Amino acid sequence: MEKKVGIVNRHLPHGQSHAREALDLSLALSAFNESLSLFFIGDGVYQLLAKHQADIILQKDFQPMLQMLELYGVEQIYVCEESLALRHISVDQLVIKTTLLSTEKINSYLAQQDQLLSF
Amino acid sequence: MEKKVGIVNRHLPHGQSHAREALDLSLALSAFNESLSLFFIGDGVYQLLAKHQADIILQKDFQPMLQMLELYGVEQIYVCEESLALRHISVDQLVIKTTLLSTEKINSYLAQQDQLLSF
Amino acid sequence: MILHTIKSSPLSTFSLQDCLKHLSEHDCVLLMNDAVIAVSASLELQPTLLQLHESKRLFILQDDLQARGLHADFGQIIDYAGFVDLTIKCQSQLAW
Amino acid sequence: MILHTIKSSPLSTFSLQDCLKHLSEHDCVLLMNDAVIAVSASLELQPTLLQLHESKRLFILQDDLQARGLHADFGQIIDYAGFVDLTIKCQSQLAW
Amino acid sequence: MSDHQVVKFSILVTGSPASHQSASTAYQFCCALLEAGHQVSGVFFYLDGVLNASNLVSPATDEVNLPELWSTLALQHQFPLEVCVAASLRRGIVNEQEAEHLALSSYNLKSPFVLSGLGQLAELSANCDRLMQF
Amino acid sequence: MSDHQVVKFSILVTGSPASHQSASTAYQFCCALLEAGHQVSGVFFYLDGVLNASNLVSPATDEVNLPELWSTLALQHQFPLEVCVAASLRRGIVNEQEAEHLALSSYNLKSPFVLSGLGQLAELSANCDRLMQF
Repeated sequence: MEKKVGIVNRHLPHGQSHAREALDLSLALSAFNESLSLFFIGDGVYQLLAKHQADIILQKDFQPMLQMLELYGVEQIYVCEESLALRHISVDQLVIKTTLLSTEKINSYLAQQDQLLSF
Repeated sequence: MEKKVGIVNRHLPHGQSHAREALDLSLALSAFNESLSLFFIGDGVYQLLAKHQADIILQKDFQPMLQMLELYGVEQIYVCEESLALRHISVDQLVIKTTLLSTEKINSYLAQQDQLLSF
Repeated sequence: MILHTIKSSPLSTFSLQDCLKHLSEHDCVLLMNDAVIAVSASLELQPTLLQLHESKRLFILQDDLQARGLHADFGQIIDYAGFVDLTIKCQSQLAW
Repeated sequence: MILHTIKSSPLSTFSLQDCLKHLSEHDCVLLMNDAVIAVSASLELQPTLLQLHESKRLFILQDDLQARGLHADFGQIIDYAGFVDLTIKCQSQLAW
Repeated sequence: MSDHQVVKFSILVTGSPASHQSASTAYQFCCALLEAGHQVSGVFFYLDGVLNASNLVSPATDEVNLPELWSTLALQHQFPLEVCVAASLRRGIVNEQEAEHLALSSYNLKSPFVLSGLGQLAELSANCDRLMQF
Repeated sequence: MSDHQVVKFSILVTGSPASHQSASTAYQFCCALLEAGHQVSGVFFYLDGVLNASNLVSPATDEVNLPELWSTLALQHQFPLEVCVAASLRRGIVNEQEAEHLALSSYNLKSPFVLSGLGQLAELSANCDRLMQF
């Protein structure tokens, strides 16, 4: 049976390369694994906030690539509600369709994964 | 007139290379600048705690090099008292002779520097 | 007068908090890179930041805000030209 | 049952704090690299860590303690062989 | 899973050998698991971890050469050292083929490290009992 | 110091171009100060900053090549790009001379970056009005 793999995104975009390289990895893995889940927690929720303009700080504008997750069949995209609230971000400011979950619920989904990768 | 240069050490040793490379830099600068001050604040105070054994984790054991600061004439070595206390480290556990200062005093010394480097 | 520059998120590292401990009376603070979120998220440090803002000593690098799709709730927004001027106005810089 | 591994200082980053938010009932925590100071310094998180210790779910990598000249006030000290066993005992790992 | 069973590990390394301890920790973990009779399916290098694969890393004589240690361990225990090609190109790690393709003056990928796509990580993830990230 | 006076800046870069924004920020800061009529005495690369000096860094076509940008700016405005030799050797950045000396198969230091000792940083610190660290 295919392993359930969870990718945990917890860094702000652009200051470090984690966000961008985790997305590359998620898109690549989705071609080999249909049980992929993405988690956005802590500062990772900023990756989904609309209207990035990374080019002005000489960084790769990877936000359009987020749209490809749906195209690649990645549907289990979970965002931590508390993390959004603390950062004054509302769900309609996010660039892709996600499932909002409480920290507790996030934890129970994390526990269901066979493997976790964290960026 | 020679510039007063302060080097601020605020990282734990071994987990990252900051501590070790800041010491290399301090020793090198001391040959060119006699107005060098070293500050150990926050987690940086762990750099001075005796009995490191960095070789067992495959890291460079740079602690003996701290002794060279005195040899090189670096005498202004300031350690933050509050940082030590929070970490349950007493001054007799430190490997070199330092001057203990309150945060406030550290700040007034920082303000006197013409240039600051931080690692 | 020191210009303290912060580059990492105050919700991921203690850089901003440690910086504020080591701030002298006339020192300035510049939030850049990931640290710009300090003026849009809920922080325990907010009262201190607001005080800094009121004494005109809190600056935010515009490019970094804009790159992340963020708006500042307070603080003085400057571009790179303003950043250069600020470093000249201050005597030294401390990078956190 | 997840093995949460922490590698950075709880006095410099929020890794440990964030990890503890995402701990499920039977999960284990391993402190390694710079994170080992969590069991020797004064932390606000200490009560939570002590609880973890009491339920035998807090581990500290011996080599990293020793390399930094530190002693643990609590927690179960393990070597690399114990680390390997722990990863086998747990179902998955989450690196913070 | 019993402690006496042979367990297959895949390892993900994301830290630079010169700047973060995590790469050394990954190496020491591999040594320990092999010593305990378990297996390494393979090691995948991503983010700054790709810097472990440089044949130009030249530490002082009293310092550890981690690329060298990885090479020796992998040859001895016959497991692959896979390096993400995209992460590598961004960080200046190239093999002979890429150097030729990109018209670069030289290459620096150490043997037996190989440049791979992220698909290889998917394979390592599928073919192991435990995936560990450092 | 008046805003209209020409100010000499020395810059210390400690971040990798592919993994941290700080190297880009340093570059953008240099561009801005030059545009304002000020001067760069020199840029010194230390810690992971030495990775800015690799001639093998090959980002995708829609990405910025920071080593290339540094080279162009330095040549245009005639300031030195000094790279700490000790930090470089540990991270696999070598010039032709070091490669020969260490019997390495190739070298990868980009022109006009030069390998220097930390004494050069002392000199840049002495010969500037403002030292900035990124």
